[in-house]
Amino acid sequence: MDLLAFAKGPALQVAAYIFVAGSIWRIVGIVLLKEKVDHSEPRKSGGLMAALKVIYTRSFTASPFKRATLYPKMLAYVQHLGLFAVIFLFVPHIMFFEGFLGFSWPGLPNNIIYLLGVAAVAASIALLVRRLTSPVLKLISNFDDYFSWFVTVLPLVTGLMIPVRMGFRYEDILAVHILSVVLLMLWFPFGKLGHAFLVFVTRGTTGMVFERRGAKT
Amino acid sequence: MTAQQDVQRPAFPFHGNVRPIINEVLHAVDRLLETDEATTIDLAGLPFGPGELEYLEAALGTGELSAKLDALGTSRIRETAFPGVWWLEHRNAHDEVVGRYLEITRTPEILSSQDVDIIAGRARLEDQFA
Amino acid sequence: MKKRPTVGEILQAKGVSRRGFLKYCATTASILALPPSMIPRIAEAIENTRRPSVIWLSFQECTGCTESLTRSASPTVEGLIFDAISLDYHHTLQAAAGDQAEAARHAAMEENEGGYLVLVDGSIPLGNPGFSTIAGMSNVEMLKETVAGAAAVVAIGSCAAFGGIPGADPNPTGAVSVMDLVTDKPVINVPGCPPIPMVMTAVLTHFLTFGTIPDLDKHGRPMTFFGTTIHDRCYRRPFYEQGKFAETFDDEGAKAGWCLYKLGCKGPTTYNACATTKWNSGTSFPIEAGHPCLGCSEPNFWDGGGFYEPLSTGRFDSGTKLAGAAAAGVALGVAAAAAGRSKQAKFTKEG
Amino acid sequence: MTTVDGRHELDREAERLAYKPPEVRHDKQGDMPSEERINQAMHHFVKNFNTQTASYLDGCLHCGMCADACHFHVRTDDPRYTPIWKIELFKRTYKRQVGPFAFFYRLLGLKRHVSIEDLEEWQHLLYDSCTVCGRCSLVCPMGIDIAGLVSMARHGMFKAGLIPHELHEVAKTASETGSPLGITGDKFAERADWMGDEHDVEIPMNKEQADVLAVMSSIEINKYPESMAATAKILNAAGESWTFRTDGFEATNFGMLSGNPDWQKASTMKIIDAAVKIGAKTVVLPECGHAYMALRWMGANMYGKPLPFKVLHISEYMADALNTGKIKVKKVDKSVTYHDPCQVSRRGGATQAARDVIKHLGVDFREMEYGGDYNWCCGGGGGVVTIKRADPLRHRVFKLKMDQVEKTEADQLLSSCANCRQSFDDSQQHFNWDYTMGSLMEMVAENLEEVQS
Repeated sequence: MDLLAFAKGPALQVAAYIFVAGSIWRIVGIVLLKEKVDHSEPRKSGGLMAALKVIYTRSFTASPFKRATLYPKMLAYVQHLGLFAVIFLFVPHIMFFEGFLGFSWPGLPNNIIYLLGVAAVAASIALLVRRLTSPVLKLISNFDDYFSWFVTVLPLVTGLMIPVRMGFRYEDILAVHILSVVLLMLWFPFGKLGHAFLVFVTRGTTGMVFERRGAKT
Repeated sequence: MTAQQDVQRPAFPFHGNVRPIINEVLHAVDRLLETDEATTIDLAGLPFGPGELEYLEAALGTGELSAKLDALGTSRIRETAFPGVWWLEHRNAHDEVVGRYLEITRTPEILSSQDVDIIAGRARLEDQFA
Repeated sequence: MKKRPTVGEILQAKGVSRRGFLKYCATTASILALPPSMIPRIAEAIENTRRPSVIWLSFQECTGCTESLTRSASPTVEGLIFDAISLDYHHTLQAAAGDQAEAARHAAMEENEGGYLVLVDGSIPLGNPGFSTIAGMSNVEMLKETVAGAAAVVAIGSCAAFGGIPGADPNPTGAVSVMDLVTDKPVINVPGCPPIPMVMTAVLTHFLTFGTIPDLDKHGRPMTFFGTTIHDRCYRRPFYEQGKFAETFDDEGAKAGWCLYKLGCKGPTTYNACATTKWNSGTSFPIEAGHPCLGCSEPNFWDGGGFYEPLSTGRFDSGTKLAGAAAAGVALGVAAAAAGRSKQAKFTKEG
Repeated sequence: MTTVDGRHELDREAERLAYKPPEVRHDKQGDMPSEERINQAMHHFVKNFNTQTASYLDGCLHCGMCADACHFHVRTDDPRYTPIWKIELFKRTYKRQVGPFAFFYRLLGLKRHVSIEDLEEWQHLLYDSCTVCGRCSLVCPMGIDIAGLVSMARHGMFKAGLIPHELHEVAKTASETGSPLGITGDKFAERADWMGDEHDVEIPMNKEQADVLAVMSSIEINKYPESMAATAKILNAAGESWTFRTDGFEATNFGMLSGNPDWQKASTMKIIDAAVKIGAKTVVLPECGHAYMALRWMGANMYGKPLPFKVLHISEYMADALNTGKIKVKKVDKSVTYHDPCQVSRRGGATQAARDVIKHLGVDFREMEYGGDYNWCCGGGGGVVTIKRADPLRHRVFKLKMDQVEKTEADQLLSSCANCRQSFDDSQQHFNWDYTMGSLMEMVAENLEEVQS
């Protein structure tokens, strides 16, 4: 079996199992801890709407913090939107998803995807530089932060190398790209990348708790 | 619109493979003017969509000079409407195209008489009138 | 060894002018995909290289490769046989038959000991020698015997190069490729189902022009023809970049000649010269005819996934096993939460 | 710069990046061995891990943006004051003990066990440099309520006997005497009596039946006793059937601030019991921020069921009374700015109440830049004002508040929290500042008008 067949077959398959099992493991492990019951008289109804509200509103920065967080926020937007476009709007990726979802959606022209991918890599590098230089980030960062960065940027870089090639063979680069995604999927549920699904839980929880109080969310 | 119709009514650039060749020709012409260096572009190694090669040939047009060579099949050598840009087409004995080139030069090398042939020709000429 | 004439001598003998010779060299350069600046080197080589003897062995094959070879326009197969090489043994093309044919093979081997080329099409069965024999000799024996005195071996077609259809799962005859058996001689793979005629003749031309083995890629294929992917040289590539794809074989995109990636085109992972050399004397190639590339010149292309399955499709069984993984995740999550809660209970009791 | 503003601290030596906090004293209570302290800390960290805290502790991205919201970090640039870093030990314990992958963290030793040195260092971070103001909770892109986590992390610190001495003493006094300042029921009644005489207002005490139970903060009783009179004037003017109770007068909750849930519950239960005893329909909380958090939002959870009465902060009560016409106030010809107590506004949800009251006062109201929910904390909340060793840091941080107030150029600075008022007064003295913190309630009480019936 060549590398590409290994990457597309068993590697991806095992990664998918671990990705699914790990993600559910993490969510269930959190959700089934004891529940905090709040007997206080609510000022406003919290509930699901409050959760949804904050899930949406926290995507934007409150005005008092805009100036201080502008730089990292901008980078994070570029990184996240870039990643979103690259992962979900690149046609070969859509075909990949269609392979097991059974449906597809329109994608963006590859040229635009390459551009967004490069932007996402650039933003990621800028964020890493910030993490390596800011005293706050230097202090609070741990292995997870750096490794998660690595496994996120690796598929971006290997993916962008496919059209550029740089002397490598297409199927080899493609195999390395898929293997880098495999690495990402293996790490995803266990490290901080889990924020991709935890964000709904944390924002939602805060929304429900604070909206109930009528407090600022 | 079908691909077939495309061929009949080529809209430039329909697959985008012609433009880069024109650029290369332009650079080659500059080189010819500046350093007298000739360039040969082998069209066999370049990707063409349906009708693109025909379009390129038509677009370059026919200039003042054209020649026909009979050696191992026919070859046609003609200057395009753009002086210095030559279109060469080699065919084999079955009249199948075996090579297409754009030569950017003052005179394609193949038009010149070759020493070996000149010497042989001279000998034949002498023999004939001996 | 009998001294064979050089190609230059043959052309001269036929009264071809120097100008014709230059044309011949130019087209040769074109065939070999060498830059026109290489023409003088080619001219020099052609004037000095002698016509080699070629033995063509056919094993588990369909003769498609030979059929393809006979469509070569430059050089034509006749031109090749009469001018450039001495084809001393080929089941389909030779006039001799039976013992005569085998005698010709032996004669060629003896006369050109150490200098002849062996061309092979078809894969070699290792399961039972009786699966494929010639003149009562098993394929593997004949290959070994013939290759022993050869200068190099050219595996023509995907069967000879990689096992091909006979070697596809479940491989009932135990078919293997030439490379699998010949390890002490240079093996040039010219895969394809069939290979492009011009590529086959070009590989021979290279050998007889330079007398050397061309640069090969990791699958033993000449880099000149198998150095770039179909995708890289495809005239529909701009559509790929623009995100214009045919979704079905009869939609507007297909009619407009858009990229066939979504229909399963294997162009990006297929190394071959189809996109530029094309077929039928440069008329067209599968993608130009509206069909995705199948990747026929790649190893294991029969077992490498569906022809119409997009390249980026992952190859894993979905559904039940994934649901199993999800269930395992739930179980682990429940266990983790239970462990956490019991720890809390214990700590609460301990105060 | 040519002029030096004498009111402000001169910071020539302490460059922001090079700022080193003064040598920190590590306080210890009791004589437990270190092992036992670690064990206690861990146990009481672990008790707090529920679905909500777990998702918060699991969700942090280490983006560091909370640092930009924290007054302690903004003023010092000391990375250790990054809010999420303050709960690092709490987080580490979660990952090691209870998180979904705790097994692996322990097995592979990925998260170090908390050490006694860690705990000592974090005493400074969890107490001296966090007012639980919750500003960081609003900047967090993951929506993590960091302030809430700090409160919970304090539980472990308390049980380990590793909290600042002063705070421990105050909390202990509160648990022993019912008041952090040692004010007994009798002393309270005596003070109420005196204030009643002084301000010529009837102050009902220990009525057996009343609709409204009013409670006070010890800081007010001790330092701002006029508040008692003001409370009485307002409740009288509104025609309430109300009373103070000597068995439930203390609104502050140092059990909560110090991190002792048992003491927190005891303090809360006194008010609840008194209110239940007299059949109160409403408990009116004084001008105190954390009292609001303790009773309004945490009270029912201490009680274990919904409270049988409503809980209102005095600003909420006044807003309600003014809006419904139960009381009326004269217009006040002044420009006023308002400092929001974090626990009432940002974290309590009663931001609008004070503004309603101010509107009725008809003053020229000047909202601070990013006032209301994004207000800078006074720097003294969360028990910080009691910690003497934290004074230099607190003063340093107060500079933000001063700038915020001064920008409004208002005549009068008001708030509705005695704890804020106390830390404003202290900082005013320290900086020789112009602004004196006033009480919103007192302003209302001073300008009450007869209601035409």
